[in-house]
Amino acid sequence: MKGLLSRLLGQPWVGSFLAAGLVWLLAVVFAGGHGGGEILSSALAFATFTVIVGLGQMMVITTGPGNVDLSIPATMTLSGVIAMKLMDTESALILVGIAAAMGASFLVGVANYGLIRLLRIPPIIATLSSSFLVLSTAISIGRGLRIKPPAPLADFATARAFGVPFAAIAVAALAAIIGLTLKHTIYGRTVAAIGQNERAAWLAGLDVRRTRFATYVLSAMLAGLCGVLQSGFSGGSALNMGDDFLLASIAVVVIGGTSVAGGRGNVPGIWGAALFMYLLVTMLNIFGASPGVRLVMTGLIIIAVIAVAGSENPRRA
Amino acid sequence: DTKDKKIALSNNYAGNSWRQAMLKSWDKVTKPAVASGIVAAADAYTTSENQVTEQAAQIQNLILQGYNAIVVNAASPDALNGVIKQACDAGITVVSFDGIVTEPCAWRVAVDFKKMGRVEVDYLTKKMPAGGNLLEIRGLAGVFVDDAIHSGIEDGVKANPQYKIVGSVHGNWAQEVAQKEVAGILPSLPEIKAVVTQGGDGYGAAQAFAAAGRPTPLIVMGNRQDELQWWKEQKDKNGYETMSVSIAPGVSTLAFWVAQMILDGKQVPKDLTVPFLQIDQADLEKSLATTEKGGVANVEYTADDAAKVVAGASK
Amino acid sequence: MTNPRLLRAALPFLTLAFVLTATFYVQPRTMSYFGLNLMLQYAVPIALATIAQMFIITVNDLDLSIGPFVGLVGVIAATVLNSNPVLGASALMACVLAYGVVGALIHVRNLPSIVVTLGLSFVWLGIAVMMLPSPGGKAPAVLKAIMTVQTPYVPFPILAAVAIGLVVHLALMTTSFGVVARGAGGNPKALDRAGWSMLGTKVVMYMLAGLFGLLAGLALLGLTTSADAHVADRYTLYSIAGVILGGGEFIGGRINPIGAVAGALTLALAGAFLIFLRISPDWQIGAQGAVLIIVLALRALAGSREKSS
Amino acid sequence: MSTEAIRLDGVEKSFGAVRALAGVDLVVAVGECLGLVGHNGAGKSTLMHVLAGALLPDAGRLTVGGAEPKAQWSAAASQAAGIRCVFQELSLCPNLSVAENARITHASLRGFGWKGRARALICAKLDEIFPGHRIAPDDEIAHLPIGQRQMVEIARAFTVTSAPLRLVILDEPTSSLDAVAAGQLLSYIRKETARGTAIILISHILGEVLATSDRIVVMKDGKQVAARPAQAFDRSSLMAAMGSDLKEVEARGDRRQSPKADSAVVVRASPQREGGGGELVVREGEIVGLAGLAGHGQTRLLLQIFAGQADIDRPVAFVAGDRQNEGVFNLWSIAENVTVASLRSLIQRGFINVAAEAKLARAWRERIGIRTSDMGRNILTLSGGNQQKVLFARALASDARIILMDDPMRGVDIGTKLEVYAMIRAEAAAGRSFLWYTTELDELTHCDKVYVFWNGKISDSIEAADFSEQRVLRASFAESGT
Ligand SMILES: Nc1ncnc2c1ncn2[C@@H]1O[C@H](COP(=O)(O)OP(=O)(O)OP(=O)(O)O)[C@@H](O)[C@H]1O
Ligand SMILES: Nc1ncnc2c1ncn2[C@@H]1O[C@H](COP(=O)(O)OP(=O)(O)OP(=O)(O)O)[C@@H](O)[C@H]1O
Ligand SMILES: [Mg+2]
Ligand SMILES: [Mg+2]
Repeated sequence: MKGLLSRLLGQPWVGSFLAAGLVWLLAVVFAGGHGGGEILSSALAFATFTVIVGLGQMMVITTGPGNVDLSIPATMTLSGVIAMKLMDTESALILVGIAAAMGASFLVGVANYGLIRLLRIPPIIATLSSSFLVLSTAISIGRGLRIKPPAPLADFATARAFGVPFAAIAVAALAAIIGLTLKHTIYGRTVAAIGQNERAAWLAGLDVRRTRFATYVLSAMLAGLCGVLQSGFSGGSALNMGDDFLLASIAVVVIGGTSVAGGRGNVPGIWGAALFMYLLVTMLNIFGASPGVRLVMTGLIIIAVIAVAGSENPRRA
Repeated sequence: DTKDKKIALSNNYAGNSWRQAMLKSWDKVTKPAVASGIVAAADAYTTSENQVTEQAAQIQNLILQGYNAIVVNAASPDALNGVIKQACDAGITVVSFDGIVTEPCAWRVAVDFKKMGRVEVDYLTKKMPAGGNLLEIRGLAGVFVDDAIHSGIEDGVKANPQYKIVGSVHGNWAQEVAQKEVAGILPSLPEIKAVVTQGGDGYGAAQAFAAAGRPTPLIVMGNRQDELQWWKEQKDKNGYETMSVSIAPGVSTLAFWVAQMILDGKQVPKDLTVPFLQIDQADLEKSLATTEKGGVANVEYTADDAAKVVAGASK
Repeated sequence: MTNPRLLRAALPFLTLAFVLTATFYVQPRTMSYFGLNLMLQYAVPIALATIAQMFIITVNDLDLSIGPFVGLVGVIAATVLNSNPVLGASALMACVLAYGVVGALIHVRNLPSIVVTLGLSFVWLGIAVMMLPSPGGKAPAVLKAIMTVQTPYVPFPILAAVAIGLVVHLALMTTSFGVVARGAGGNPKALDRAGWSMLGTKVVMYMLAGLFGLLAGLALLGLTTSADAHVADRYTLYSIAGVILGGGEFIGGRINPIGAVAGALTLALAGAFLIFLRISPDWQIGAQGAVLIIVLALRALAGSREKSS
Repeated sequence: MSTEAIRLDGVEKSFGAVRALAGVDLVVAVGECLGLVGHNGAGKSTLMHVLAGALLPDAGRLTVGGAEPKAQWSAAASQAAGIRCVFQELSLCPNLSVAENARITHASLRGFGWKGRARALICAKLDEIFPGHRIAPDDEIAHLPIGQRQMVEIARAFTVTSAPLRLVILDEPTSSLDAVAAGQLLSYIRKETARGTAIILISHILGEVLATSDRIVVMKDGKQVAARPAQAFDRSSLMAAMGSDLKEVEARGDRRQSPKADSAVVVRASPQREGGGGELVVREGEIVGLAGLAGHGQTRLLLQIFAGQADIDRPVAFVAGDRQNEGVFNLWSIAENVTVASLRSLIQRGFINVAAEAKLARAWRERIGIRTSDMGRNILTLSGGNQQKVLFARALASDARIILMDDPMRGVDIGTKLEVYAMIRAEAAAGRSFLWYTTELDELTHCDKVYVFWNGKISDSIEAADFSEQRVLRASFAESGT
């Protein structure tokens, strides 16, 4: 029993959940002890989006140092814009819109990997550059207009049962599948192997190229999915709808216990960290501090949480 | 006579519907002006991020390109002063609008953002004189517009102590962010009578209230079409009343005409004020009808409008 | 046959020359003292920030806070430093020290630098917003004077860039301390076994980053003449891109200071080049991406040469 | 002045449940070359880490030159006491040049003109130990093949600036060296001990330990089990002391039946270098050796074949010798490291079958004798030789028909080597083909055919019947050509 507990506490994702719980508790206490359930419910609703892109970002980061997808916000925007424009508030066109949005996201992923592989551009810069092009495409397609989602899509994105958003349940299932994929499929093992040592992975007979390709495509498609869902959730797409997700997608992955140096991904931690990040902002909002103080506190708390819970792999002699 | 003069628009951000509408208005008004030979060129330049340094570099390049006037929506009121001065020194007319600059050599087509905040509270005093709890949605911390609107609201609340701001979040002028932040703080708040906003955040707030199952308070809107549409739906359903206020993206065209007048040798005072665009209950249907689906309520200006504004300010 | 390794080292400069030539071609007016001066002015603070980032990358970390830090320095310098030089100078020194403390924390607790510096970026921004809720303040006159000085024959930004590159090159690539610093990125365990203090090395590198961030903030303030908390948010990505364009690598202590400065200039010029191209506003943002891609594609060319030999 | 260079009394060290050192006493006299042998995981490297200050022992005493060290024992204290160590896993900074790496171990190389001094220092030592080494002081380590890296690290350990040299520890220094460089090192060791430096030589190549050391200490399971003058040992008594119950097979006499000359060709490749040079053919069931001096194109040809730039019947597996850079996955367990190349066969309904995976890993622990109680432990908890066994297991467990081996016996103890040789022969008999690059001439006797490389080309191909070490050496210097 004790062994189980200490093993549990040793898991890299526990810290993020503990931090989320603590922040939630403080928020509720400060709010006078009420609203805890509602806060949690909206935290789940909004964390869902961060988790979707976090899953893709985690896969990318796990393929090794220097791998990160900075095109997630732009891809979200493009996908949201395409979906809303094609659907044009018609329920009958929902599937068409989703298919087109996912198709576009797929192409973004292909383009990202193409830049990395064929032009040998470091991923950070490749995805940053492509994000500019993607955003321009979104601008020229959407012209900055905010078109409403069809009602069924909006209903699905915002529906809740007993305070638990449907979308959160669906994404929890998605996360479980990705977690399983990471641990128990050849693709997942290859991702982890590449992250530790790309050359060794190649020499072990793993398909390095196809795996990296699939990873960047996966990340882009998850971003695309998030773009569609978010548009459904908040009543349309906007050119800046992805802005918040650039740093957030990286932060939730790393706070969640995924190694920045690659080779070790962690799925549950993404949930913990996404909830933590949302609840942290909420807590500071409830405290009602001035914007400057709020920012400073946000930063210090993130640093404190990672300092207490988030040591990278323990040093070996 | 300005037929061989070239005017450039320096814009620092294109990532939201307001800026897109602004660029579109510019296009709509300057194209005919160029075609009919009023000016030789009126090119729009935009950078990707809301960044001073990128815009500064951009303006420097516009100087090098030999434009006669630069119409600028500045990323910062002060931080571009260095480069604005360089432009003036190179003999270039600089007209700033929306995001104005403080460098004395430049012209300012300003919106009184502080007053905009004040107007929101003034409206409340008429609508609900009894007062009540307010939720404030602010913009991006550290940006001039956010600070100005906020201080207007603050003044209003100070003058009318029956109102109390019980919560404040940063919506960064984006519906998604506003929705997220409001949803988070809402459970901790007592009953909210009204939400004071900065534009581009009202619809998100409305959705957050709906999702939380709370009664919809009076939410000040920011002239976005989806906001007006929502307002209309509520109005038809239960007679919901509110107001909507924001700066019209078409103000870029006013700045264009002002620049043209200055190049033409007209006397133009350095500080001009444009009214913000306010939509009241009565105007709602009309404004909604003239606003593009998914866009922003807008007015474009003609040369005559500009002359009137200038004449008004010169008095 | 050209030596592929030499080609690789020369790449940042070839890229810079390529972008410069393209710019001269589309806008001949830039080919003058005045033109170069204007076009490259804003590259000086970017170059300094890039160098700051490079110190961190040398020890296998990444600094996501350098942009907001540069903004904060500007705020402090435009407010406190102006009104109370002693207090202002000590506040700035404290910022540099804070960098060192963060470096120590990251090392001692073995933390991922990405998250710590991400948190730190909020701290810097928050302090800046507290000090200056709305842009304003005034740059000390000296800074303005330095940044707009008219040097004979060669524009000041070029001289400054060359000086920055050379000084850091000498310090990091030729001194015996530089060897230890780069070794700390190449094989920290080996450094440990040879009896060096990894903690000390990291703290020094972080403080150097802080120092160059400080210089970047002051240089930028000298140009903008007044402060804005958000003035340099973009510098974080620029500085990383600059280091990589300059031939540096994220892991393994492989860096190139002169290349990094060239990378920063390239980025600044690439932006200018685009503006001269007069693309439709829709695609202006995309064109920035396209230019970055083209510039980096040159690396691929050289890279394949290196491989095939 | 004491005649003891260093002395350890009752040193113990445990890693969790693993008792790596169970009370070791060790004395090295001034000017003595001490040979240290023992099976993989016996604790040799751990003991050396203690001496070098890289690990603190749980118990025990250490004296240097007859006196207790004044300060807390650490890497810096060990340096200051004149102790240098060439670790089994190399510790050079790959991004620095040869001369700059010399600076890393010499705090006194600083100030104006340090680089010139560093260059001169390391060059002189390289010239002294490895004449004809072809290493320039400004070469970046990352661009050197592993053999040359090892030469640099060895030379660096013998350089002297401020602190005099007391003891140099060489942990398997010849594992990546070819026969010539290894010979140069061994003769240098004798020269250096004559100057009064103590040396500890760890090696699994018993011949070189017997020939070079003054005294030999045998370790087993974290304890010293024998310590005698070198003359008192011979090959078989040394093996007996190590507890290897296997009889050394007289390889040449026991030559196996070569596969039929008309069996199918599975690899046909020629080195891709300007001018080309020869063609290599591997038939089904053949063991083909690649010989020659290190860095003359053998590894490159293996990589070329692996990358498919040759006629080859897949599937193919690769056993890396440079396990740090090309072999192990640091974050993974031993089991995961073993099974990574066999995942396809473990898939059930789309997912890896966990039980089958564990079973496969356990099976290979038994077959190849990986010394661990728990295959779920991290790979880095294994000793170097055991890590190498994992790489072997990885390749053999896969479904590869052709196995490429890049000097794969680096650091493997003699007992295991004999087992692995037998395993290779059995697999070859069952139809697998092996392409085996080795730096140990002895191992070539297991091959049906040997290709000798010189300067990127195949300079000779020798059938088993015509094999002789002289012919290999001659072709290694391209004295004979084909
Ligand atoms: N032909 C090859 N030779 C050596 N290593 C290779 C080869 N092909 C792939 N690899 C290894 O696989 C990893 C991933 O390869 P990547 O997709 O970058 O191909 P590459 O090395 O650029 O190959 P190529 O030059 O054939 O395009 C590399 O780190 C490398 O170690
Ligand atoms: N960091 C560590 N954590 C856990 N166990 C370790 C660690 N380092 C070594 N060991 C264990 O200690 C024992 C001794 O290992 P050591 O490396 O000293 O062996 P060795 O004699 O050098 O073997 P080899 O000849 O294979 O190099 C082994 O059982 C090994 O698994
Ligand atoms: Mg060992
Ligand atoms: Mg050898």
